[in-house]
Order: sequence, then C-alpha cells, then structure tokens
Amino acid sequence: MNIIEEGRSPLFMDPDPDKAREFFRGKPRAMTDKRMTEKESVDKFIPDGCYLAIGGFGANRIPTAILHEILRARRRNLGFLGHTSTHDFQLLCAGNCLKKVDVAYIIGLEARGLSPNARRVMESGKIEVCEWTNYALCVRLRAAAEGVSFGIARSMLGTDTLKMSGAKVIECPFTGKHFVALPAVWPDVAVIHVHESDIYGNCHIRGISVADLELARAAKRVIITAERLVDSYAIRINPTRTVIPFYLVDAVVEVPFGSYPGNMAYEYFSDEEHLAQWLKAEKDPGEFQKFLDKYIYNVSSFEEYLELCGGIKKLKELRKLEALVDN
Amino acid sequence: MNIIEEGRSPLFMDPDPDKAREFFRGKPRAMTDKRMTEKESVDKFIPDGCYLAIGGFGANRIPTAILHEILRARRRNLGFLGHTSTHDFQLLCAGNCLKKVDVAYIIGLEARGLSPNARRVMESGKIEVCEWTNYALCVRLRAAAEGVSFGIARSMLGTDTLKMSGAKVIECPFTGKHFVALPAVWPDVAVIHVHESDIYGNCHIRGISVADLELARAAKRVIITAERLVDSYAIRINPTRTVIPFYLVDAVVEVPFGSYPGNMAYEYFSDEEHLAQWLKAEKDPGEFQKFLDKYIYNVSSFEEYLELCGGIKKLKELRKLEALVDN
Amino acid sequence: MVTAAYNKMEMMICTAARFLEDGTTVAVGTGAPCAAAMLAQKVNAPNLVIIFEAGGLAPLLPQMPISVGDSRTFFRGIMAAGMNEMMTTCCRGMVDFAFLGGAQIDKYGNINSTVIGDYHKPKVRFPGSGGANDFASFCWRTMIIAVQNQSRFVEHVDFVTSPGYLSGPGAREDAGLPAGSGPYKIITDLAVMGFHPESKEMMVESIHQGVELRDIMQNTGFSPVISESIKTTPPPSDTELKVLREEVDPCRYIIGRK
Amino acid sequence: MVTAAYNKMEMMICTAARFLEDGTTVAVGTGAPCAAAMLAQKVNAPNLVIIFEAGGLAPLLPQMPISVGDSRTFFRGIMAAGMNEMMTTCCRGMVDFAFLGGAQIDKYGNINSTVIGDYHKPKVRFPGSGGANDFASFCWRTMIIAVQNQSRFVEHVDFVTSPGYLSGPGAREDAGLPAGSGPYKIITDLAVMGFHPESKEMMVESIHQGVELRDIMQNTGFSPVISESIKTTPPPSDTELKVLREEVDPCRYIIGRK
Repeated sequence: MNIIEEGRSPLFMDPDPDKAREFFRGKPRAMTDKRMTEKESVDKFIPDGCYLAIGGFGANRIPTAILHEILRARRRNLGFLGHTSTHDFQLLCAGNCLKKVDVAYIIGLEARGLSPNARRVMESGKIEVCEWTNYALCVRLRAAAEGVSFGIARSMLGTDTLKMSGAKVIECPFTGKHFVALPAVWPDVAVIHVHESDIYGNCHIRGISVADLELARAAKRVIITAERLVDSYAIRINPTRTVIPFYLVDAVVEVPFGSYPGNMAYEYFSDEEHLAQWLKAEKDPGEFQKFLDKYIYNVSSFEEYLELCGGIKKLKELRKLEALVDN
Repeated sequence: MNIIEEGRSPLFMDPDPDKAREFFRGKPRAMTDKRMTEKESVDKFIPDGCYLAIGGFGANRIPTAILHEILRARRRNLGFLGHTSTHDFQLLCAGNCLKKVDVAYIIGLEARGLSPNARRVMESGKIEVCEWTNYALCVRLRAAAEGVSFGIARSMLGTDTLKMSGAKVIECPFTGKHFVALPAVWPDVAVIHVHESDIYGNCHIRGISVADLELARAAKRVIITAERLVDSYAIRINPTRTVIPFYLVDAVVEVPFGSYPGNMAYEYFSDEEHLAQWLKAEKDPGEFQKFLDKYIYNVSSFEEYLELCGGIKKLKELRKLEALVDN
Repeated sequence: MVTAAYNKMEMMICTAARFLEDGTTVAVGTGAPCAAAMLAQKVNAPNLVIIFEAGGLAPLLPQMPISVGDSRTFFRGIMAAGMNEMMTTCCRGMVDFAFLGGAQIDKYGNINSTVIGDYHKPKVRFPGSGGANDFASFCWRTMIIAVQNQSRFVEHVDFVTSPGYLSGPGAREDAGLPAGSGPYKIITDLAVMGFHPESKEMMVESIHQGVELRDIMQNTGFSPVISESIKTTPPPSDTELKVLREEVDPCRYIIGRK
Repeated sequence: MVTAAYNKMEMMICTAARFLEDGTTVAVGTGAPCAAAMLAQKVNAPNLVIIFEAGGLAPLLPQMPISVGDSRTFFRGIMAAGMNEMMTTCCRGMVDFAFLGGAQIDKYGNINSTVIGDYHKPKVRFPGSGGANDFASFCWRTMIIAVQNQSRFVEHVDFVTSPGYLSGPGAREDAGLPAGSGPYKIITDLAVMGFHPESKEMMVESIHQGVELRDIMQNTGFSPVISESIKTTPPPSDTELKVLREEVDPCRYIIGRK
C-alpha cells in the first residue's frame, strides 16, 4: 500500500476488524433485562485503563450520572474519544481520569468559554493526545460500525492537524486522488444518554443523534442511561423510531434528568447558572476541590446532586426554558 | 496505489467526487414548490440514456407511477442501478428501456418466481451487465453520499462476483488486510416513493428505508412520489422524522397508492393476484404485448391503471391485508 | 391431527431449524430459510433474533414474508432500519447464522446463483448475489437448504457467486474474508452435510430416514467425505410438524400440499 | 430607537451577513457567525439554509444557540439528524459557506485553533479543530470573523488547524482538497479582506468607516495585498441594527453592552 503521508501520533486502539469481530462473536444477543444502577454499570464495564467514549455533544444529551460515578470510583488512565466534548471532558479532567485522548475539540465550552482546569490538565504534558476533527472521529467510529479497518475522507489534508493525527494519506485506486485513511476505532465502552429505553436496551432519541448511532455500533460495550424506561410495546409499535437496538447494549440505567446540567432536547434546557459556577470554581484549584467534594465526591447519588442544584423547582424552570414557556 | 485484484466489467459512471461536487454546487438550495406531474418529472429529469436508480425494494415501496411513465415515454438506453430489484426491473425490461445495468439481484421476484421476459432480455446479450452484491451497491451509494470516490467492504472477496464487477482489491494501510474498494456512484436520477412529503420535498418514510437514504444523497436529481402531501408544519413539528431533506429533491409528485401493485408498509399490501398476472402474461411475448398495452401503454394516468386493476374496492382489500384485518 | 408422515420440505425445514441455537442471530431469505427460523423460534430457540437484509429486525412475524423487504419483516419488530444497518451488523461479526439457497453448490460450499454456462453467453441467467454473497462473507456460519441432485451438487460451480471455502483450507482467509467464518451445514432432502474440519470438503454427517448412502452418492456430482460417526437424522417431531403446519406455514406456501 | 451608532461587533456581524447570499447553505458555529446568519436570514437572505454540525438543519431559531448541538439548533427545524449527515452534506459540495473563528490566521487564510507555541510543549492549548477543519476543507467559501491585531493576524500560524490556501496557489488541490474551495472573506473590526485571485494572499477589499489603511497595517503581522479598487465598507443600516439588536440578539450576548 502506497502511503503518501502519515500522522505522527500513536494509535491508541487496534484497528483490526477481525479482533473486533471475535469480541462481537461472544457478545450476548438474547433480549434480557439489562437494568442496573450507575455504580453497577461503572464497576462492571468501566475499569481503570479502558478506552471510553461519551455520547451527545458536550453539554447536550450527555450521561452526567455515569460521568459522576466514574469520578467517585476514582477511575484512572482512561482512554477517551472526544469529538466536540465540553462538560463531559471538563468532568473527566476534574477527576484526573484521563491518560490518552483522541480529540477534536476539548477544553473549550463553546459559547460558555474555556475550562481553566481542563486547560491546566492538557497543558501539563501528562496526557497523550492524538488530533482529529469532528468528522474524522465520526468516520473512525463509522468504519468500526461497518466492520472495516478504515474509512476515507478529505478532512485534515494539508494541515498540521493531519501531522499530529494517526491518519494516513492514500491514493484512490479509481481516480488517483488523495484521501485520508482514518483508522477504525472500537471503544471499549460507550455511555449514551437517551430519551427512552426498554429494559433490553432498545432506544429512542428525539432530535439530533450527533455521532451516537455510529458510536453505539462501534463500541464493544454500551451503557445506556435513559430519561425514562418504556415498555417494549412502545418500541414494537413503531420500530422505525428505534435508533439503538438491544443487542448493542450491555447496561440500561434509568436516570431522569440524566443530562443535567446539560440540555436534553424536548425535556429541559441547560442550567447555565450551574455551568457558570463550574467555570468560576475552576479558577482556583483549592476552591475547585471543595466544589467537586460538594457536588460529586460527597454525594451518594445523582438524585442527591439534583437536589443540591435546586431540586424540582430548578428542574421545572429548566423545563420551561426548553419549552420556551415564559412563566 | 497497489491493486491486488480487479473486476473486469466496465464502470458505467465516473467516480470522481469533484465532478459530482461541481454538479452539486449548482443545485438549487432554496425551498421552492417542486410539485409536478409524473409526466413533467419524466420529461424534465429522465432523458434517454440517463443512469437511473429506483428506491424501495423490488415490489415494496416502489414508485410505480414513474416507472409506467418511463415506459409510456419510450425511454431507451437507460443505465440502471439495482440492488434487489424485482417488479421495477420487470417493468423496465418490459419497456426495453435498459442498456447497461449495475446489478445485484435481477430477473427474480423473490418468493414469486422469476420474470420470463426479464430473463429473455438479460439472456439476449443486448444489455451490458456489471455484477455487485446488495451491500456492495449500498456502499457505492454511501461513498457517493459521503462525497468520496470509493468505499470499502469485504463483500465479493474470492468470488467470480468480484471478477465480473468493477471493484478493485486494495490493502489496508493500517493492518495490511485486503478490502474491496467500491467505486462511488452518483446516479443521474433517483426515483423514491415515500409516505409523506411537503411541497418542498421534505420526506417521511415509515418502516424500512432500504438503501434510499444513501440513494437520495448520492443521486444528482431526485424525484419523490408521495402517498400524500403534508403541510410543512408536519415536518417542522418533529424534525427527527425527516429522512430526506428538501435540498436533495427536484420534483415532488403526489401519487396515492403509488407503490401499487407493490407493498407499502402501513398502507396497503402487495396485489399478489395482479403480480401473478404479470408472470402469466410474460410467458408468451405476443400476449405480453397486449397485456402491456392494456395496463400501461393505452393508459393515460396512474389513477386509470388503479381503476383497471380493481379500483377502490381492490385497494380497500389491500389495506385490510396490510393491517391484518380479516374482514 | 398430526401424524408422523411428512414430506421432504417439512423434513428439511425441521432439520434446519434445530441447528439454530437459542440466543443467536440469523439472517434469512424468504421461503424455506425463513420458515426454518420461524419454526426454531417457536420450538427450540425462543430468543432467536431474525434479521432481514432490507432492514427488518426481530419482527413478531404474523405470516411468512413474500419478500425480505415486505412489511411483515418488521411487523411489530424491534427496528425497521435499512440495508446498511443490517449488512454492517453482519460485517461487525454480530450475526451468527446465514441461511441461503442456490442453483449450484460445490464440495467447498461455494454457491452459484448467477449463471449456468459461460458468463457472457449464459445458458441460464439467475438473479445473482442479492445479499447472499454478503451474508456468506460476513455471518459466522452459513447454512444452505437445497434439494440434492447431480445438477445442483457439482464438482465445480459455473460461477462462484457467494463464497464457501473457495479452493479449500485457508483460501477464505487468503482472499481477505473474515477469519473463522464459512459454510456450516447443508440441509438437503437426503442428508445433513457439514465440512471436514481440515480439508473443508463437504462431509455427510447424517442421513435422513429411508435414505441410503448410495442415494446420496448418486445425487452428488462429487464424492463427499463420509463422517466416521455418521448418524441417522432424527425425523421431525410431532411438535415440530404441528407448529410448522399450523403456525408457521398454515397456507402451505413453502411446505406445499400434503 | 435605532441610531447610526454601533459597536465593532455589530459592524462585523452586519458586514458578514451581507456576504451570505439568498438561497444558499451555510455551516455556522455559535456566536458571531450564527448571529450573522440569523441576521442575513431576516434581512437579505430569507432562503438561507443554516446548518449545524451536530445535526440541526434549518431551524426557526427562537434565540441564539449556546452550543451548535443544543436544542435551539433544530427547533422547528427541517431535520434533526447527526454529525455524519451534516458533514457529508458538506463533503458532497452542497454547502456554500462556512463561518469560522480562530486564534491565529495567516496571509493564506490558514487558521490555528489548536496551540500557541510548540505543539508538544504548548504555551497555550486551544480547543482544536472541532468541525472547523472539516468545514474549511469541504464548504465552497470559508468566511472568518475575527478582531484584527498583530497577534491574531500573523505571517505564519503556529499550527495549521484548518486549511486556508495552505502555502499558496494550487496547494489545496495538491494536498487533495476539493477543487475550487477555500477562504473567501475575512471580516474584522477594521476591514473586509478577500484573497488575491492569483497569489491567494489576503487582500484588503474594503475599510470600515473611520479606519485608516495604516491602522490595518499596524494590526496585521504581515503585509496584506491592497485591492486596486479598495472601498469603504458600508456601515450597518438602521434596519440591520434594529433586527440585530431586537430580534437576533436581544439579550446582547454576542454584540455586548452598548
């Protein structure tokens, strides 16, 4: 294979589809009750050193409860895949959970600013980084979902992003044109928050799916957190709506308001006040530790976190904001 | 580029993504009323010699009205892309419309048997054929939809299907493993039957989408036939349901019962009686010509065809069959 | 009332159904393969997940589909997706069984469903691969249901549409096909054949009741390996026949008239 | 009541909006680019189709999104899809404009949003590409809104995150990027800059009212080409300012306090 150019960063995951196939060969296919708690799912499927990917888009439809649990479980040396990752990345940096990251967008919080703590972590030199773009990561997941070792795109051509990636430039066998070969990535575990799931893991998502359909298919294990559980009749009555079928899923955790303080489309808006508190607290490392103790480490459940942040009154406000209802 | 093996059949379409991009650069993006009649859409977008692809799956959710119109317009020398194509292929063979075909499944009618006339046409040696598999054609459309010149898969490896295809076997730059490079195909025009469309071409499909989402994105022009037109509010109220957005679409033709005699999920079952008549009529070429005159050439509209086949009474029966209602 | 009498198609479907293990996934075509999967689900593999290439997943099949893309294939299903979804599920190694037919089969389980005679001047043109090549390439274990005779079971198929073990041991892997996949069982009206673990040649594993080994030899265009532990295929049970006739195919589309 | 007085951000947004042509598609980020697209839609380009990389298409934006993935980006939208859908739409050549920001920009319109200093020991780490590299690679015309100063407009960016014209004429095509795409306009608080048709170097096309050419030179780390037909940028109209302030950004998140 004639390789025209290649990125210098190491690949964190093996792109061999036959190794992935061997894993998937053994993955159970029966429809069984997969409900468990946040803690059980983290204990079972997210060990130290595993390679993690988070669904949603930064502070939209993110599985906050599992992220908090990962911090409380003091997980270390995780790999991470992040297209636009904002509050999720901020949390994992806060917990010093990360070791090597495939990234397209980190540290930043979109219009909210930049995370001072995540920036400190990323400037410390302790984290191995491989650069990609949002689409490049999407293609990597898509290739894995397709059971092949690479996908092609024209992202990154000509740029330093390519140089600091793990991609290779190849020639099209039909046109001679250059394309970037993007290695498939099968994350060890993906955590995805959805609107509805049945106890088997058949899921509905309303609104944008970001890269979660590819992610659910690429990941070896999938933990679903769901705003609500639904009866399987709700799945079978309209199978067109199913976006993640049960056989991809290993754990189903019911977490109402599970994307808080992030936005959950059609359910509740983001809590900008609380997200601003994060930014403020992060400025001073000492203050930040107290903040984390208060909101995560000394908290025993996601419900308790929701109560700390304002409970039902706050959640009702966020529902109104989402629905664009004034009062 | 090191090519390990390559198919011997010619490519009918240019896989250069930049030529496709140039076309798409000029494609209108404004939301305009795209309604027209079957005849107008065929006159405007399906000239002799163009390369056509049909949505649905053989006798399920097919745009029968446009196919009939293509026959009445005596279109000749068409290219055709057919994953599992059954009644659609049978129609185009009946009209002697085809010249070169990229195929995975032709002649056959699944559990209904084989089309004697389509078999005669394909055994005549007058049609250029390039072999693929259903998934290979899906990957070719997907590559076009992704704006790249090829996609990869492991279909056809080791087989004569590969030898008689237009694919090339390449090595993965990461693993050294062999993959089949499948050239992107941008059909000149795709015709897709859907459940609902607004006047701009924003579409809903209920049930399986087969390869139509890839096809709608790959094709340079898209003609939509719709069971019913809906107000744009029906689109905007739930944008998660939109599977084909307006800017892909060039023509919207409202055709109730438009997949008849094929099946339309949630609407009406296939008319097995009429489809069996086709098979019977095809046995004798002279009889078949009379049959075609009766049901297509001497018919001025799709409504007239529906009337000939039993009209509202028949359609009510097919609705009951689809809904599994006994009487 | 169900009796022990059964026809060849019933024998084939009941035998095939038993090879489908509970809690596995199977990609099926219409006809006998689909009937076998439905029967398995109702008798021996309640958690069998049936996959249709056009996009239907795990329907509560109210009747036999006419097409692998008709609305029955996702009636009260778990998902109604598309071809890409189902085929990539196979590619990833998530589908255990594929169930195919074919005009010709050779001793390595290669299947021809494209042409008889020369490709460019065919004596007979068949439909081609459809999704069969994909399934035979990606699913772990391919099963074939076919009536056994000399014109169907041949030394060399005229055209390899879908891959069996190609030219023999290691050939699939050399071609780049996923490791560990390949033909598993051929269920005919005479016998069940597997493949020899080393030579990858078709091997008679069990013979149906009332069939002699020489019947098999006379109806096969090559010399199959004979298993050292050759058995008699158990006949359909009363339960299997009852479910097949009354629930799976009450109109006898597939199993035919008695 | 609207007055002719306006701040720099308002000037930039109003100027940027005018370049968005009616009946075109634009991929935008949050902040000023999104404000410009909303303004264009309400003033000069009612049929502008706004695309968000996370999956939102053509929403009836009730307010400025905080994130390109928040629920506003598909509020009463035409489609709520995913990243693959939106990015491949760009890849196919269906997206006319991209709207980006960046920490550094060089004379060929290359953008750095990754690091200041050495990559492995960065002085400052920024978020990275996100979808910016993809948009700058695939959309036909890339526009950038940025405040102009010497540390931002530099001879060489420390890191080419997203491609402009790379090292000059023909370099994009040589690298394999789609032909005919590239940077189009840079809208700053001082001027509008395009790119010289032959040399592909940044070229001052119009200067905002009250700005002198030497202000531009002093705030640019390289010598931009000066267009032979240099103009004065028309100031925001009363209509533009009114719509921007009252409909697009009534809370003044982007345009800031007066």
